[in-house]
Amino acid sequence: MNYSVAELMAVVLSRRLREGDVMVTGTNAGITCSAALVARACGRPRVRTIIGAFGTVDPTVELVPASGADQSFLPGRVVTDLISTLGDQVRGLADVICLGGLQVDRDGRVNLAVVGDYSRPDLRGPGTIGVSLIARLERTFLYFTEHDPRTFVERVDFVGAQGLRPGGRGLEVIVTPMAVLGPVEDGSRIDLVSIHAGFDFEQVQARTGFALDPSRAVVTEPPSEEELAALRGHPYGMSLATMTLG
Amino acid sequence: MNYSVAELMAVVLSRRLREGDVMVTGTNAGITCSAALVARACGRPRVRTIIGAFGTVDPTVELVPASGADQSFLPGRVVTDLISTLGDQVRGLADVICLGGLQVDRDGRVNLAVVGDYSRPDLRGPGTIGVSLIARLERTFLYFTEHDPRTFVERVDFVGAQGLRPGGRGLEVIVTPMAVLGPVEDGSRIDLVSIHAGFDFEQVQARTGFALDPSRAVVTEPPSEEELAALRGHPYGMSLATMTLG
Amino acid sequence: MGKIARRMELEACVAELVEPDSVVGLGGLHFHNMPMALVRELIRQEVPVGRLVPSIDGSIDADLLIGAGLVREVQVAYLGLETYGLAPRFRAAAEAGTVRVRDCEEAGFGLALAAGAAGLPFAALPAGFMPADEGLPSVPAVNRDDYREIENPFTGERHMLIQAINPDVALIHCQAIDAHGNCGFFGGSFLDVELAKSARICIVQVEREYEELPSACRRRLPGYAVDAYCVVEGGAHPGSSHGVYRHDDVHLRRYAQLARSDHGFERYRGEMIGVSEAEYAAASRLDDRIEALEAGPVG
Amino acid sequence: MGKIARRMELEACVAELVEPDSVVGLGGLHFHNMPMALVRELIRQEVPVGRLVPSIDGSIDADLLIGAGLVREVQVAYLGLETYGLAPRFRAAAEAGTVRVRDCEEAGFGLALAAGAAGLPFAALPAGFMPADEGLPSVPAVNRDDYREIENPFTGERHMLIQAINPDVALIHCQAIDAHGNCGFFGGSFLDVELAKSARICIVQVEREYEELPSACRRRLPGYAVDAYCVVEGGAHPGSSHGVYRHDDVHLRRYAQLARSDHGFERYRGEMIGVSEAEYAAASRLDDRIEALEAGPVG
Repeated sequence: MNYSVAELMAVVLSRRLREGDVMVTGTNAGITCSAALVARACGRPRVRTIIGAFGTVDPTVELVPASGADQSFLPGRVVTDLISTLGDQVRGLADVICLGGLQVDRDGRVNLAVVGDYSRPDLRGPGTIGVSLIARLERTFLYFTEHDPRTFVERVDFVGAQGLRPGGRGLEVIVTPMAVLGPVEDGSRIDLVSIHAGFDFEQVQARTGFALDPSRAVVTEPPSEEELAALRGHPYGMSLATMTLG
Repeated sequence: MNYSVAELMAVVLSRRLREGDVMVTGTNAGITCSAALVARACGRPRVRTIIGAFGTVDPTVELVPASGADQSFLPGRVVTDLISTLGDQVRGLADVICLGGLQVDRDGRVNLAVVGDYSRPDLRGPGTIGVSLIARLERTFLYFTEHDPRTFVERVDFVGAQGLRPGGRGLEVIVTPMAVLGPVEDGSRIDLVSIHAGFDFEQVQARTGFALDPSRAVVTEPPSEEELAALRGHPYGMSLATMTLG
Repeated sequence: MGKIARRMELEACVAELVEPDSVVGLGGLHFHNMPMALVRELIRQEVPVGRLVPSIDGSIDADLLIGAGLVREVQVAYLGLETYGLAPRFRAAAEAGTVRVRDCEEAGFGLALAAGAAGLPFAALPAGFMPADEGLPSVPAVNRDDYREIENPFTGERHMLIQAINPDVALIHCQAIDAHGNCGFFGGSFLDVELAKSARICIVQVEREYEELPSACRRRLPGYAVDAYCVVEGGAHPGSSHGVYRHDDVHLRRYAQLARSDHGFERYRGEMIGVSEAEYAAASRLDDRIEALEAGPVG
Repeated sequence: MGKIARRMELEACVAELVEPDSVVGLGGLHFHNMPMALVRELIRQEVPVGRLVPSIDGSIDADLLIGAGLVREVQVAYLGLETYGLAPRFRAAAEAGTVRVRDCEEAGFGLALAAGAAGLPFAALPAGFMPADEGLPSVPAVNRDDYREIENPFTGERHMLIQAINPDVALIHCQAIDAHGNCGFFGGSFLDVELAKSARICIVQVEREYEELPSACRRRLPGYAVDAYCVVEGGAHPGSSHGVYRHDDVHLRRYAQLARSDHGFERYRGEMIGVSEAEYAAASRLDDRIEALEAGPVG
């Protein structure tokens, strides 16, 4: 069965969602909202999505806008507001936060602030957004539309958040167009989880700035018929079939 | 011209309201809402009222309910919520808070918590409500439906709030069915401001638990025609004509 | 963790979810939107409360529990019957020393509850808020449990903090709930959303279930903050349920009168609490009263 | 003190109310509900900004001011063009060291703004929030202005506080205002109400005046928190004004492209800013664009 990279990424994330999860998302949420869609259709009907900018729970949008603060995200089952949604995340009423990043390192640290020296950076990024939230939420999902060696580094230049916490808690999964990364069993570091069909270990290693363990190079389980049907049964899930990444 | 005690009390308070004032009120707000009505009609059109329980600004109620949290108080020009109204008061976006009390002393302290020893009180009152708000707002208006010697005491048994602050700020006026009290010129203590027509100094002193200065016993200026017309031109203002106090 | 709201019977909500000697928060304000059915059920099951936290302005809800001898300690900004006078059983118990009182001031109480709801351990009080001079008792001097002084690290000045309020259980009344446990308030919501989130366990009693929350809802509590709910029509009586019925003046006035004496309170309790809400409904003529008190839509 | 909102011209709002070297807060989120007309006017009048505080997620609003060389320091949780990439002028200035960056994390930023709005001097951060180990730079280690450590007086544990945000001036965009200065947001209001209240002076630019706020308003800012307002149709362009028009993808894309280079930015500035909003309207074909981008009602 044919599927797009975006569809595969959504399905990978969907499998990490557990019944009752509350997932916070925002910018470029096509993939994350679709992941919730698949999870709900595949036996976890109580998975919930919050759009952070509005506090919209389960937005009723037809097509997911790129901007996390687009007005299309306002209608939903319940809408609260930005500040109470921040509070809900700190309080631990949400389970999963979905983010991107400038850099992620093998210790699971996430950086969106600077590349290079902090006081005179080579690249100044947008900020440290979400750091205390990553530190408070039980689980973090990271997703990237490119698998870039500048993103996956040995050691971040700035600690936006310690994504991976003691005992392997915190950062749970990183999905890219080439592979799935995540904490190893004892939670001590980030390594390969699987490689998407069509790529091999050398290709992934070449685009990853820290050493991966080749023995972990299994193939990402492709979307099942049920998963694809769930995706394609909804307008925004359907849009992933033709989504261009990166 | 005839007028009721409640009408006089509303008019006394209305004269203290300045253009642009934001006044916070709640329980038994018939008199305070009417005071705002009179002020608006008499040259201060931008006087605003907030019902604290809801954050209702300028409620559009026909008859003022006794309870400060009655649903009739919900419609208004703007409705926010309880917690942001608390914040607005602390922030100093409101000017005046209207309250009652169990005890007020000559130093302008207000007590709603206990009479007698704190740990084993003779009378346990409702609490210390509003204390940090009195301390934050520029001006406090107190109003009582009885002029009771147990209310006006030499020294409170518990400091709910230091109503009168250095320089005579804070507690601005106390109105009862018999008299008006307030800080003396240098702000050092509470004394008489005026006595309502029909009462004399001895009567007021007999019902006040701290010494008043007889030289201050002027007559409360009665409501003007304009003030009474403003009151009686609105359903809730009109209700004061027949309101029973105490 | 996001919660999944379970539909349960009133009795089970109390029996299964309210541990003896818990910290219990009560929603509503004055005699509006009080979780009265849950309160009556606590009395029927004689569940002792370690600390009662009536949300900012407590009323007959807290007074009943105190009168029933179930409350060891009560944390109050205001506890009274508002337009019906003082809270008679609270007054009697506090004067007799049979209930411990933790006095908070109103702004601090609100800030403490908001901090609890937002997962923060404490909140800053407004600058300048300090114990009274001259050794007179005052908040915060009489409440060392909840108020502490620090040096403001930005200015070096003395500054007071208040501890967050995080009850074990919050009892909330609202008008509507949808199939996903999302709750809707037709009128005031006071500090109910904050209280619901601040508690470890949130129990909601609701007037009616809806497929989707009606547009009459002025504020909403997301279902991910709700552990369990029970449907109890008239559950806020003798208080109001905003947008559904007004408070029962006759009933409240009678309570205020009876509860002034021990035997009067026992008479009220004996007549009204019964063994179930059905008995309460019969004793209070609930259906008639609710109909007579029908509230128009809010606003 | 309760404020009385004054109706003023856009030019006068900036000339009379924004002091040079002030702390200036910008409302909106990403490229939605940005106070762009006020931002362009700051550039026209060349008002230097001591510290710029774009509300939680800054965008082209902050980037323009930085590109114009008016900003000494910027306090950010996020400053970027979201779906259009990094903020090019912020990036260039930060890399060249010509703007000082005060990094805050998102939750702390929100808490600091809420504390500022509520008149509190600081806010508690969540427990466990501490500088990163191993000496790698992190918030709060790199921002000693806003973050300080205390001993939690309730537990004895180390705990971080964040200083309240209280700008001198807040610039807010909204859709509606009534005759009493009460403001209404048809769509998202983000942290705009908090920002408005946190500032000493609050200036609002609004799409349209109404006798009474329309029911389409999802959130309201009371007029007692507003110092002055100006009516500028299309004032949030090239961003969206929720419920009125959507963001201008073509314009934003072009800005993101041009602003990558100094001369590209100067070209944009020369073409677009002009001497008045009328010139901006002509250069950006504002009327056509607003019409083409008309947004349906929200929700």
